[in-house]
Amino acid sequence: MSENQDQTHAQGGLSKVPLSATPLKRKDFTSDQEVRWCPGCGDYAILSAVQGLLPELGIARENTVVISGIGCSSRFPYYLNSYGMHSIHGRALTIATGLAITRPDLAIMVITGDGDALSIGGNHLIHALRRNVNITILLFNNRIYGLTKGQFSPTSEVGKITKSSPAGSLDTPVNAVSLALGAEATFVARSIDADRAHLTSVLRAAFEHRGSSLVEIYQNCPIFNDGAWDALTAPDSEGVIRLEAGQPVLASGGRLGVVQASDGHLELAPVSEVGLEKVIVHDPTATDPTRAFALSRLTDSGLMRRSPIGIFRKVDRPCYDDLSREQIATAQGRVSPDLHGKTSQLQALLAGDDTWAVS
Amino acid sequence: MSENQDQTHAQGGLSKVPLSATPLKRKDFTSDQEVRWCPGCGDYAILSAVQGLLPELGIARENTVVISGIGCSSRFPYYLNSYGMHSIHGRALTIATGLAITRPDLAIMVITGDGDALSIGGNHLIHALRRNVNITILLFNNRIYGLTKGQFSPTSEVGKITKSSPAGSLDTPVNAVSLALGAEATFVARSIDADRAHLTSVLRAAFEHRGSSLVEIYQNCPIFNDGAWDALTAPDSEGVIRLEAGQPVLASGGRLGVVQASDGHLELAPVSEVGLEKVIVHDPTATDPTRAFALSRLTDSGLMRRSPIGIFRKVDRPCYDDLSREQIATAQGRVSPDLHGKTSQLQALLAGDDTWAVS
Amino acid sequence: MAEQVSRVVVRFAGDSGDGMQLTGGRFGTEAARQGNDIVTLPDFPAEIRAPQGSIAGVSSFQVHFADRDIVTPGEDLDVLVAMNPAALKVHLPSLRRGGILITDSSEFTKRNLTHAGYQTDPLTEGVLEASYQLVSLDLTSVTAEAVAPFGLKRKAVARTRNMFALGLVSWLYSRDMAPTRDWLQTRFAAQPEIRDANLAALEAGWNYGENTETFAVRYEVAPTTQAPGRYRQISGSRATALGLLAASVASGLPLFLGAYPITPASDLLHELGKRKAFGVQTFQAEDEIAAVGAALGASFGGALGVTTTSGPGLALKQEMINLAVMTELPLVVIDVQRAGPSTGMPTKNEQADLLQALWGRNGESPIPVIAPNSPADCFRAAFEACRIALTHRTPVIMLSDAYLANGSEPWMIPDATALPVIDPGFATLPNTEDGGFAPYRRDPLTLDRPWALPGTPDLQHRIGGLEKSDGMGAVSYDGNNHDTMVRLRADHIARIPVSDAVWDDPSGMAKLAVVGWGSTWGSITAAVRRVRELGLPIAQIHIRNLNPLPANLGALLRRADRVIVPEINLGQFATILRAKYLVDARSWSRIRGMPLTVSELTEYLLSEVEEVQHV
Amino acid sequence: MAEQVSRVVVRFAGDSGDGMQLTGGRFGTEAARQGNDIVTLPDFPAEIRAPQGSIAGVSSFQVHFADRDIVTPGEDLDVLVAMNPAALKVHLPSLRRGGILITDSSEFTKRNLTHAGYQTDPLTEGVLEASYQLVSLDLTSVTAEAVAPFGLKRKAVARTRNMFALGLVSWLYSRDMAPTRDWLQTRFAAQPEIRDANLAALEAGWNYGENTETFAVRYEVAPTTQAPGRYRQISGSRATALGLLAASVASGLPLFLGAYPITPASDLLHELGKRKAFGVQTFQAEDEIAAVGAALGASFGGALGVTTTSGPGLALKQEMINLAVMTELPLVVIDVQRAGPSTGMPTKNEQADLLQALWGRNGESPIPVIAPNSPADCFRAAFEACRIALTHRTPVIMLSDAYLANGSEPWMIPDATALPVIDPGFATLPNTEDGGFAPYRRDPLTLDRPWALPGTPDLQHRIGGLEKSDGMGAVSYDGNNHDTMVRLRADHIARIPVSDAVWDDPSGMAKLAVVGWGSTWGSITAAVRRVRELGLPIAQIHIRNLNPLPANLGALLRRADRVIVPEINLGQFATILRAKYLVDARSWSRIRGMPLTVSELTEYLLSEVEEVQHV
Ligand SMILES: Cc1ncc(C[n+]2csc(CCOP(=O)(O)OP(=O)(O)O)c2C)c(N)n1
Ligand SMILES: Cc1ncc(C[n+]2csc(CCOP(=O)(O)OP(=O)(O)O)c2C)c(N)n1
Ligand code: SF4
Ligand code: SF4
Ligand SMILES: [Mg+2]
Ligand SMILES: [Mg+2]
Repeated sequence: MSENQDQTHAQGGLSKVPLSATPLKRKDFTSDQEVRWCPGCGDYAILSAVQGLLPELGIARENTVVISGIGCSSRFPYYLNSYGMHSIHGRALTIATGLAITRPDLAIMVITGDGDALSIGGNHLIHALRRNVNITILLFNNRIYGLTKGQFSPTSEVGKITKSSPAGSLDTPVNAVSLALGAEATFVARSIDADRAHLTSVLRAAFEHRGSSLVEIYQNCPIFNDGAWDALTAPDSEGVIRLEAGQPVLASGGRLGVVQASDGHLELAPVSEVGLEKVIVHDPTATDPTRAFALSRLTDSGLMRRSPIGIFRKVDRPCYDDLSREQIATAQGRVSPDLHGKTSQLQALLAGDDTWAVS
Repeated sequence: MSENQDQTHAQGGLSKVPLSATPLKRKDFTSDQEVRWCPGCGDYAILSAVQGLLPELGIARENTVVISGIGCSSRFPYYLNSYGMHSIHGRALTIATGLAITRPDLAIMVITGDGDALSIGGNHLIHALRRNVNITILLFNNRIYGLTKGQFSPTSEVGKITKSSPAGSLDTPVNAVSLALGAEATFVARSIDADRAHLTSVLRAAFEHRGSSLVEIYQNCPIFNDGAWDALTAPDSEGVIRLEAGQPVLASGGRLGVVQASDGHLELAPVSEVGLEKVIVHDPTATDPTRAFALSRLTDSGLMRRSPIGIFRKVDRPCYDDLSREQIATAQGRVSPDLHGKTSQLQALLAGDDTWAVS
Repeated sequence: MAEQVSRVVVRFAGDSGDGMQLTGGRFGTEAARQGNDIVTLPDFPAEIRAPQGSIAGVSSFQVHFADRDIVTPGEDLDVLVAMNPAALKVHLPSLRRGGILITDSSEFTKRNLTHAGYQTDPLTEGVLEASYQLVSLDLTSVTAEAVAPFGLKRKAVARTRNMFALGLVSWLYSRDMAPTRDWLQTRFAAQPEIRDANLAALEAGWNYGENTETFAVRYEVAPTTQAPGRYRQISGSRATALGLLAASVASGLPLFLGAYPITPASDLLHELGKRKAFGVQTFQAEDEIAAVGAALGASFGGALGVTTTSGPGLALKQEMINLAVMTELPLVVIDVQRAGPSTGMPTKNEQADLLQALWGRNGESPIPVIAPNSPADCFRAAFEACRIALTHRTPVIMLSDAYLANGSEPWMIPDATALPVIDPGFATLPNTEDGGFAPYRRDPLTLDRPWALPGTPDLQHRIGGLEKSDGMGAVSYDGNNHDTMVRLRADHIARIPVSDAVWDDPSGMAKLAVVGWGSTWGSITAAVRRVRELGLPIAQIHIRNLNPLPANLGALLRRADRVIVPEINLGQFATILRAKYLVDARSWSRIRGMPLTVSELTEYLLSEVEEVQHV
Repeated sequence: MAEQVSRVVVRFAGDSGDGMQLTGGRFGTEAARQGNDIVTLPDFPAEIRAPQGSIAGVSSFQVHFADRDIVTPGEDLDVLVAMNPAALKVHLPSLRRGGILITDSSEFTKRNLTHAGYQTDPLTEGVLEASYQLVSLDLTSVTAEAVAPFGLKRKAVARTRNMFALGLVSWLYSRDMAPTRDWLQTRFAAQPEIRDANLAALEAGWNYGENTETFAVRYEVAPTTQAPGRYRQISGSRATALGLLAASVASGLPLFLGAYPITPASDLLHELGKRKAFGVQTFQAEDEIAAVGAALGASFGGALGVTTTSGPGLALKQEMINLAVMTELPLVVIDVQRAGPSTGMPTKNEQADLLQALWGRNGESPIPVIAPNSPADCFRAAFEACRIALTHRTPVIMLSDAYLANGSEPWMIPDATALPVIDPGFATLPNTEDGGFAPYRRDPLTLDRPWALPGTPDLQHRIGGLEKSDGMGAVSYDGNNHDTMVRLRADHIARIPVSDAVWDDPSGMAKLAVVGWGSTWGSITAAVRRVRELGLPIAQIHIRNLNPLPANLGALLRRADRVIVPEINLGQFATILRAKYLVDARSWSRIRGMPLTVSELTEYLLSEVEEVQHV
């Protein structure tokens, strides 16, 4: 990687997106479609956070694109006044990848669900992450299939009783953050639908990251999985563990701290017992993903009585689409990138290097 | 999970497979098909290791099944005298899953390649691992697409020049072990085609594990990617790092040892400098996968000048197929499992609970 | 005292939360229990729970019941129950002039009216009365009063409004309430207040009819004359699940279902998930490919491997189905069709996957295809699909659809002991001269191949997706062998015996034949009846086996001067008939996400019959 | 001095490592350069490099060259070069009686003979001489001697044997060696010893012919009379890649290829991967679905989105192609067909994906389909596929096949400046009264929808897989709207203008018409010529646009008394013709993984022509 290239990559996720000529407001991003989620659905809060954030990013509205798969969450594009595609189940990332490679001037968001991204779309997710395509991925995790009316999902706890698992589901749940880290992701974060401020800040960081940013959002589905995240806020839970760069990682209002066991895994311990200096300090920019992975294991996927939120990992790595365009630029050298001007080059190629004349 | 169930799961991977009445020999597992790999292909050594190991396992030949996808490696079933299916690209694990759920009496092996398992079949791999279906997976990693004559694969290094990447590939390679650990795998190991003894011992452990066992095998493709693993044995490399339970993790003939950095990630250091007591001792049975993950990051996927081999992780967790059969057993209670005896039950079900008579 | 009527169509419509599916379902069951023939048609809101009171959130359930054999859910409504303005807006056009319209006036609030797109309150405009018998009551208050003793919360009270409506309509048609009362007792046994409130609401509705002078007349629909036996009401989803289960029992093979949820097929996964006592293992896979792969794996091991899906899922499964074609393993694929292309209208009906089922795979890939013609017929079709798959070692596609899956009708309960036995006839012994096993040495008559299960000593063999040598099944790249195998596979499927098609023409004089397949059987049959009632001759042919087709079909088609093929697609079956028999089969299609309209079809058939009979 | 012959078929056959593809390819180029018309046919071993000297490892390359226009790679060989026993075993049956057989006797070792299944050495039995002109020489020694000065290793020496063979055959047909020498100079410029050794081996082969008295006669094949212009030799894969590239230039849109490797389509990915200077971005995806998804995403953004695959991959892509149908976005899908079903025979040829291309998706999903008829014609077909996709906003499937992809022929190089401009006509302004954008407000004539790119101010809109309202494109579950849209989509594709079909019958008296599509054009044309040479009248119709079909096709078919449709499948196009035109199109099919055999087809056509002309 040349110095010069590194500089390019170091630019933020939106650095090639044109800015809006005039300041935009929330309502500029509100489409004329009636929002059709169930009353109380966590999706409303997420939509609202995005509609609030986008004008702040300063980018041109017409250069914002949302691609979604299929699921309740995937109806999102209809409600955002931008370009959008409500595609097919599990495949939004493939479409977004082609778009990102060819269009550096767009801010591309993918909206997906726990079923869409982790079940049918799991492969596209891990490949997008390892390629580090410049896309911001919002994974609405409600631990259920909402749109198809309540089957267990890859994030449902073992033993979950649903229409499709009347005797309890048997599948160990996927931890989206662990999976993403195992798939070489450069930006992995988690937030919660109800925490508007946190969600907005994480999303802002995700947009600013150049490469694939995965944001898992704990989302409540009051109809088919109400209270799936309630244990996190139950009084006797260890609850949400906030990850903030440069800060000690604490839980239960600072009573508990995250400490490292001798084999590198992390545990919660009373700060009063272990001392604050033993509590690890969060650094999402560490090159090696081990610590971020260790943090991801603090989530007790079954009970969901504790889970870290915030940015687990944020490291710089060239992104696929930039590299692809650089290969083109290199190959083109000083040749005009205007295709219409390419006729003579095409003529040479049509001929190849072994021709003969018939007269 | 009841005590009783836990006992069942604690049994080994082959515990429900009938034993062979007479001792079997290597040649009993040799089919009449001519082996059609290229001369010098690493696949020969792996086939030979398996043919050597199977008789030692003592199980009945007819209860051995090999399912493969598509790729050079996936021709494997033709050469093993057992039941087998050479299926379609990337999907062998799905077929094996259905077979494992319905047939506890079979020893099921899946043969797959780096393209088959990690590219098109990546989603099935992560889901099989998290479900922990009782299958032994042999992933032949030659860092190339062999059968289609040499395109880069998900394990190829960045910048790899192949037919499909004449200017160098751009995709960050997948680390199969990291990915598997991120996907909640219970057994993850790695070995090398050329090291027959190591390969055999790892495969034996994989068969004995109840649940999904993933064994990544570094395999040389002399035709399209010759010497892909040579850096590992180059004199100036840190080389292969052997993982042995209960042993310190050393490299370079004991000169280097693996030590834990303050943030939990692992590094190599001269033993003479840090002292042997600082070198970590390997424990594949740790419940938390963080340490195993940290070990997986020692592989420098690009250069491939160092990489751990051996069993990274081996933990007990109920396997999907056992649980599924237990649900059936529970539901059947004392009812005869003989389906032909189910006619009266069927009659009751056909009627349902709201019938009327017309006379 | 009550006026006798022959057939009635009632539709209950309201917000998703109003319990219309339950109410309608129960009303249908009541009718069936009292000996009427019934056909029902639920209509769910698309996908997600839309805002309360919105057009998108309207849910309805229609019941057609009669004193004689009926085949469709009916079209023109005799009674419409509209629980809110949105329901009225959507469904009023279906109510026949003079029909009864029951509404809950308390729901006609400013907010709800706006939601439904009404500028003014239609109840107060006086125009509805001109065309319909309007019965507008404050259901909320009357119900609240009735259930007051049970101390329910406001929301719970509102949820009993549907029972008031059920009681009222039941009174109107002189239904026997005892079974419904029993049913409520059982259903809410665990929640006594809810149970009692519902009983009280039901009673109040009945009494309202009895005591007020709202209705000028009360009606009675006499029982139909049905074959003697024990009956139940059954939906297509349930019938399909039972058919699969019956095949599992009849074959002695455990049922394995690999599925990925998709509307309207998910109910099959839900239904079979409850059948663990029968040894049924259901596997909710990570996607459609894994679902069919697992089913094929289970088949390879000797289970009855089944996968269920809808159109987009079928597209994803085709590569694996093709592996089943090549390996000649049993596999049952159930496609509950919905409106396409792409995601289309996922909750709506269509029958446009026929060509996909037949030809949507690479290479020459012949597969038997079966389509049931009514909800209850799904039982027989599913059983037959399993039988063909298991005995002939082939994937089989059953084409159900959203209407069949959700619709229901009375069904004479079959005798489980009389089910035909399905013999998978596993190979247990070597079949070559040298004691080996040739997995493609076929039965000379049926061309079925032997099927040996893993675990069978000495029959080890390998199969796969590469072309194989005739007989031995070894990988073969020989051109002549390939030509042979392509033709053998085609011939193998073509030889599967299917029942002859029937030329149904009571008059013996018909020159026009109408040919259908699948769920349009109901609409076509109803239209044909109407044509005949008008004294015109018309022949009907209905096809259940779409591949192979009945051997006599060509001859039947050539007997007609004109062949009409009504379909809910752009003429897919017509295409097949034309190609195969070179008859000018004319497509008539309406692709509206719902059953063909009988009146429209009747009109068309009438004009066509007149043309061919008189010219 | 040399004997003039009109046309010659030469086949070079040997082990995979023997460089037969290179040798044959070069010999073909030589012939083309000297003004012969040529058609070539490579045949690779199946999949993996089989053991050296084995039957499975045999690789061959056939060159048909002539002093007149030819259309097939030929069948009966005039010359067979068999570098080892396995090559002899496989290919001898194709050599015509009296043909020249050149072998390397040093390769006829015990081990190699056993590998090839020979009990004894056929070279020493004296039977070959009876039927053929056997030229058996110790190629290894003679070559070794020739290249001795350059100090190559044993293995490298053996690799120059092919040049000796090339030199010898070139002498036999009086070829001009200068271009080949130049070509070797360039090719091995970086490795002087290899270059010189190859030149020496080539020279030695030539001299061997010149100096020994091995051959009684030497031949000459005169140049054909071709249209004046500059020519090159081109394979179907390369022509396809160039066609796509030309469309990119002609439209001003950057080319994006999403692909997953699969034989025999991978070469398109390889070819386009080299075209970065043209702004071509190639994306090797994780699977076929991701490949087509990315292509559709690129299209959405205004690139020329292309995906390339073969049969099994097409099956996987169908769900995404259907999304392109619904969203009405341009997408070019190239299916290089191979022998199926399932994995089938991946390196062999077939044309059995036609029905899959037309109908392999859920719902009513119309798509234009185009098939090239010769390797060079792939250029035009690919260009046309792009033009239709971009201007009509629709996915288009081009059906190439293994024979077209790998085969090659001379091609008159088109003038790049004369390529028709493709105008994507992007929408840039609002199109509704209130300044909004209605993405489905169609051109009233063509029914094409407007296409607005992300980044265009004020035209923000959302599209997707759900059914959409006519015009506005909002999600719609309205039944009547759906019916309208299904018909509009069908009509839209049906209206795409395609050239009329041509009734090619020089006699003006033909009663029999033979109809073909795709790569069988060569075999059919050759057979038709033979029939005509025998003085019998026969009409030929070749179809490049398989959907929509040419408007005049029905009329042409009805002009014939008999219609024959030769195909490498079980009659897929015949099925379409029968269904659409109700003509008794008769299928004639040979499914052997290779082009139809001209002699066999000729014989069949002769008997048919005699029947219809004389009865
Ligand atoms: C190919 C295909 N398979 C299945 C479906 C049915 N389907 C639609 S959404 C969905 C899952 C939705 O769950 P999730 O992604 O968690 O989204 P949510 O509705 O919970 O937001 C499924 C299975 C489909 N539309 N397409
Ligand atoms: C659906 C489908 N897509 C693509 C292919 C072509 N294909 C066959 S094997 C293969 C990749 C082989 O690579 P790998 O899995 O690494 O196996 P190897 O040959 O290296 O052992 C591909 C792309 C196919 N057969 N089927
Ligand atoms: S079903 Fe659940 S996730 Fe879907 S819209 Fe309703 S509340 Fe939200
Ligand atoms: S191509 Fe490579 S992997 Fe395939 S058989 Fe040959 S050497 Fe082995
Ligand atoms: Mg969800
Ligand atoms: Mg590989």
